[in-house]
Amino acid sequence: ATITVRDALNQALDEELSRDPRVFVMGEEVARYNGAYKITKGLHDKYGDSRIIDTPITEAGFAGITVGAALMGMRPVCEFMTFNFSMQAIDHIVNSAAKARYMSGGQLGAPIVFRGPNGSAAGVGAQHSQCFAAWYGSVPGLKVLSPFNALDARGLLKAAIRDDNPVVFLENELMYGTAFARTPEFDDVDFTLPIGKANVEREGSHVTVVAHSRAVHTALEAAKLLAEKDGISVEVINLRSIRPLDIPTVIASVKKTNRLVTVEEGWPLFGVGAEIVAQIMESPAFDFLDAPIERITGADIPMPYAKNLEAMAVPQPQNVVNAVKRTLGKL
Amino acid sequence: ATITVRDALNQALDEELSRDPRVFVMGEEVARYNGAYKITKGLHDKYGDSRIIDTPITEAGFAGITVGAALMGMRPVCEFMTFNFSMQAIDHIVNSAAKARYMSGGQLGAPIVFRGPNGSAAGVGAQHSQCFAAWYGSVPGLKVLSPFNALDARGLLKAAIRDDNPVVFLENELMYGTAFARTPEFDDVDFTLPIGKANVEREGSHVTVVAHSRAVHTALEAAKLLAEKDGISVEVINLRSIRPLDIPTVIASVKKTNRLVTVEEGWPLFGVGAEIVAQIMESPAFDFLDAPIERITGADIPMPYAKNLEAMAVPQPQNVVNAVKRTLGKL
Amino acid sequence: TVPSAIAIHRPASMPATALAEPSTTVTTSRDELFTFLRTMSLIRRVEIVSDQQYKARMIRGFCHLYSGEEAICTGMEAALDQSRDAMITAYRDHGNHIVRGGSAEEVFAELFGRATGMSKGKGGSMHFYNAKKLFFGGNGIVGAQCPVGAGLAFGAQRLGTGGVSVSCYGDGAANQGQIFEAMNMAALWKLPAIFVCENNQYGMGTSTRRGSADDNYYSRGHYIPGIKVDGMNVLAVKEATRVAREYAVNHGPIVMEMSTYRYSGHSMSDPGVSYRTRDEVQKVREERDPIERLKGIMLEAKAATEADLEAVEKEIKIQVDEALAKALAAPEPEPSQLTADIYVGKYEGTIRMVEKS
Amino acid sequence: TVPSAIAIHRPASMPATALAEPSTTVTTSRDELFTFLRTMSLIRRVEIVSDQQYKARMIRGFCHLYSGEEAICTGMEAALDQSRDAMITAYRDHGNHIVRGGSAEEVFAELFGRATGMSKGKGGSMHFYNAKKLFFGGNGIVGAQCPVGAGLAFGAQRLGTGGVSVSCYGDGAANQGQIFEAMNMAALWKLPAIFVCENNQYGMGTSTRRGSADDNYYSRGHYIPGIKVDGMNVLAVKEATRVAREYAVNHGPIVMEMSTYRYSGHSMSDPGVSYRTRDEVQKVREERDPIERLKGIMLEAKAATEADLEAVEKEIKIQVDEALAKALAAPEPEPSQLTADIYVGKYEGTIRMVEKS
Ligand SMILES: Cc1ncc(C[n+]2csc(CCOP(=O)(O)OP(=O)(O)O)c2C)c(N)n1
Ligand SMILES: Cc1ncc(C[n+]2csc(CCOP(=O)(O)OP(=O)(O)O)c2C)c(N)n1
Ligand SMILES: [Mg+2]
Ligand SMILES: [Mg+2]
Repeated sequence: ATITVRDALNQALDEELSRDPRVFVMGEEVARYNGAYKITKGLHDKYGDSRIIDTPITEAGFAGITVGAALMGMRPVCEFMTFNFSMQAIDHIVNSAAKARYMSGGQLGAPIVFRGPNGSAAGVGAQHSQCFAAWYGSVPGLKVLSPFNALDARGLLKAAIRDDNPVVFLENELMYGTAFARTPEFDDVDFTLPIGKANVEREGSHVTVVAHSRAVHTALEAAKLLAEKDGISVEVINLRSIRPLDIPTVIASVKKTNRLVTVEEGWPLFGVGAEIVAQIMESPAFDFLDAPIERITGADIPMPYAKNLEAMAVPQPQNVVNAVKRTLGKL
Repeated sequence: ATITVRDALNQALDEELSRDPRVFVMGEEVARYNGAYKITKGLHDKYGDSRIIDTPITEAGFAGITVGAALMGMRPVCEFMTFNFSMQAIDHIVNSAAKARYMSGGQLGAPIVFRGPNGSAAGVGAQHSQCFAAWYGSVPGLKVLSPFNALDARGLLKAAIRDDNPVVFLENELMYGTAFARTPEFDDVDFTLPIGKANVEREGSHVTVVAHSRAVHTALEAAKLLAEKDGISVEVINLRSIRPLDIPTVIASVKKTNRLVTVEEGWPLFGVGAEIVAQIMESPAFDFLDAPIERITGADIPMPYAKNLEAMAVPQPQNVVNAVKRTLGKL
Repeated sequence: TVPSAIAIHRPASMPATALAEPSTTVTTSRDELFTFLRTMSLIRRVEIVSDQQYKARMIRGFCHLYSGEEAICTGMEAALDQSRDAMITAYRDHGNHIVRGGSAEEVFAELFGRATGMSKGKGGSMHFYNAKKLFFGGNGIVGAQCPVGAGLAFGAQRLGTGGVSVSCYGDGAANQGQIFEAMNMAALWKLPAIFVCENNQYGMGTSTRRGSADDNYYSRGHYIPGIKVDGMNVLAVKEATRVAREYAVNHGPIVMEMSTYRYSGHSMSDPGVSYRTRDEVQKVREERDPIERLKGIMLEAKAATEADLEAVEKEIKIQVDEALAKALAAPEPEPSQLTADIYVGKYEGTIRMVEKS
Repeated sequence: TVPSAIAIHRPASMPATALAEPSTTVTTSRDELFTFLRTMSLIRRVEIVSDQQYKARMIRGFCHLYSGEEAICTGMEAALDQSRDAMITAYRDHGNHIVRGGSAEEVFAELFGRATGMSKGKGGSMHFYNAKKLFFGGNGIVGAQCPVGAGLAFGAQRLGTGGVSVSCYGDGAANQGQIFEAMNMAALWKLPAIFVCENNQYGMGTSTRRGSADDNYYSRGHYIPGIKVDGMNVLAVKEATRVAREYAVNHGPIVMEMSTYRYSGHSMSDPGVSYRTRDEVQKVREERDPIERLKGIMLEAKAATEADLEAVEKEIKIQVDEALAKALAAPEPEPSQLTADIYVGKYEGTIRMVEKS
């Protein structure tokens, strides 16, 4: 049996809504329209106006409202139609939600899940293709999750909703329709994945590739190519969590493979890969490195619309293949 | 002769206003009040309402207005009372200004300087102490400058205003009142500093310390202590520019010293130091490193108010001293 | 004779004489009427073909069609001065581009991501611009174009061009706080800014009533005046714009609410039938269609015969087919375009690719 | 007898009966009057001492004093139900904290950055909260408290507490777009939200006229009703709040504009005399001071003698001095506090310090 990321998210929301009456979903077109990307499909029919709430196009306003509701004891899920629009509300995420507990000496809590598609999609141009993993990942007080497959989507969203802290939950539109295997544990109504734990998606011995979100797919494709064509065994780590960042898992893998490649779709500078490189250099794994760490990232440009350019702006499996080979001195 | 950073900024604005009639300054309290931090002191008296413009407290609105004005051929200087409030306007900086040229195939240009104090100040708490260097530094289409002393302030602000691209100009409140030597070249009305070039503030041979903004001061203090007490010779690099990042200068220094410490006041994760580490690892300097690069950063917490806690949250010279010694195996 | 403004909002503090009543009669010419017809038909045809091409998978991502709303940009443009009046809109921008002198070929080529597109294929459907003609896009962020538009007016005012800016936004966008911020500053500084709310009744799937506590958009910038206009009548739009422009130049900001309708879904991914009935769409098509309305006026005034109108239609069809063929034949952008036009002049760093090395 | 509302704004669409006229007579008691006097005097005294302590360099960073505005939070609180009505304000929050049961000692200790401060010394002047009493700050970002305040009302509505939220914001903040966004949603969803514009005539150095195209703040959320209140008369504030609360619970959002004045500069770094005259300040002090006004009422109503009033003053002075002494003696936060209360429950990572190792 398989399930798409979309359905996994939908199911997770459904279950958490029915588990906890304080949970509600707020955002643009989440109710009657069933969500711009249909993540909330059927939920309005099931839970009605008081739990699934359409808002006007006012991100700052409704994000602020979810903060207030959370302070009063609710458990909001705040959907941004895409995370690009979260820039209009970023002050509330950072200053109203993330910092509240600290500034109040522990009095205030804002358990909100800010979720929606993040990063590049297909053919939507520069304003609709930005990845916010590193920005939000830098903010203390937040937890930042970046699921890759249906299992992640389900397990992490449920964990996020149950977490008492504000969580930024970065989905990827291009993965919504992808189906993944559904394991038996998957359907447990209390199935959650631990926040802050990376997952080894594929074991390998020659090189470690660490990625998040859709870039995990790119990494897995590359691993397949490398195994088939070159007999190179790649270990692929799916970060799952951007904050906290599970460096111990990366370290363990690097100690084994002695080589590391990071893959992300976001802009290169001050990105996820940079932080991983820096933390590895600070760790015992540094001495195990047999080659410099390679970063594969989105290109340092606003996203172009044209298909041929877009493809050059986003990591392709071949880029990962090249990087892996470089770390092995085979290119 | 000496001049404070504040006066240097004021003078630079004054000269550019009188050089180019398209230049104007817009922001909260910049005119009649002479600026919340008095950077625009006297300018309203001199240039009047049409060039120095007080706005209501509506960052999204007035930042957007400066973008429109720039598109029409003006050269706005958009002051944020502090960069913390730029979060309300960040969508315009990123989506309206930085990406405009690319999305329009080169048709549009938005030459704006977004400036104001950035990063931590003294006793202003979590919402007023955030450093935005890495966030803005990640955005293609922007240039991001981070002056340290009066020379930087003057030379870079004038360069920024003359640049045809949107520039984010990150000042530091705690440096405003500090006086620096005024060299003869300084007063030239066409004196500018090159964007994208770091400056070696102090030459040294044992360890390189690279920093930006007020952290350069911390680094210099540390260098003095190390020289005096331990006979350690530290080369201090003032980045000046966050985007582009002048890695060649850092590389050259590392090739000489074989050791590197980064210092910044912003949050650690996905920060300026992380990117420097990653780029050094990707560079020929990597092989010259005799010890892992050390990062000294702001602590990974919202800024606390209490003085004792605040001091622990921001790099102190002693932290840099410790890091330098660690790279030398002396701690 | 055209319908005058549907409603006018005059803030209490405003001198009664400042804002003229749009006239109920307008003088036009046969030429002008034909120009309107050609422009509106061109826009309609471009959108119909875009729809087909999207379905044929030639167009990627978002694509927002303007069918049903053609009278707005067409009528406004006729009362504006392209040499100094700036225009900005949201992502539903094909029509605005065309009235600012854009060609169907530029539109298609952009939609196909070709080098000859108006934005060299790098913008896509949401990002048309014509800087030389003071058309500034093309903004994918709902509401963001309004402060920018106020800034265009600010620029015009400071440069003393005598021009105004026209900022188009939707009924959904009308709730965005930054629009209020822009209106406040525009009012304080008497910027020559015309804010045009294209009220097509829905913001995606949200009807005006569900998104706006007050859906009288013409009076929502309540301390600045507003005119509610039949946005399906190109002559009414032109006349109202004339009045608004006059007001803006002399007194400052003004709102125009254009009552209109979008025939298509919100974007190509929205069938547009879950939140409204097919009947509702059909009814507007039958009773209010701006092109049919114009044709009726032309026939009634004996400015044209049925044959004339058919001839225009044919002519436009041919024009658009040719444009389509050219766009389809156009090359993709050169790979070097990937890093072109991020900065103007020198960029002092290197632009990193997916692989650094 | 108290002055009724200075002005009332009823949107055209609103049923005339929905919003009661605040009464021109109110019944109060000697006890209540003394409570008002004590609270207001306490706030005033805390601010005077804060001013001194700031100048003595015991307080760091920003410190915004509330002197002159005491009647607002004091009067409002008397018409609210602390057990279910939430309150939120901006950075000028010492007074609001005190009316919500906060002590002078908590205030001083926080201002001094001590462990016994209301936010354990980690918030500072701008960040007072009392979650148990539904006081939610204390927000340093101008305007941001208003959507959050609407959210508090949303929470109250969904939880069915029967409570309202009160969101205080300044005349400067009133131009922030997110306030309009919050009002729109509050109106759409009939949230029990009271938006309170504390119009003290200036946002930093900007007078209302220079910052707001329309400075009738009570009617700026124009489709929701508003009451303009003499914010220098604690009885008028209480009565208006009673009416507003009644309205909010039953019908939805309402605005109260409180006409008031701030005696101090904007913050301690602002002498507050460059954008207004000393005379202006002096005149308000003489003619409108809320504490003197209350004293006058008490004397006139023979609810108190001069001696009674003096006794209160003395009592407050002693109370504040004691609080000050205690706060001064309080310890700084433990270093371990540096990383406490960033997250609740488990944080799955490690919190990095300035030096990693
Ligand atoms: C800030 C922001 N939020 C959300 C969106 C997603 N979005 C795109 S168009 C749209 C509806 C806008 O409706 P309206 O303003 O009425 O314009 P129309 O599409 O009807 O022309 C939404 C919600 C966006 N692009 N930007
Ligand atoms: C978003 C934002 N912009 C700017 C500031 C700086 N600032 C702090 S208070 C203030 C003035 C606010 O005036 P008003 O709302 O009238 O409140 P008052 O201080 O008079 O109580 C400004 C501009 C801020 N804190 N937040
Ligand atoms: Mg619409
Ligand atoms: Mg004020």
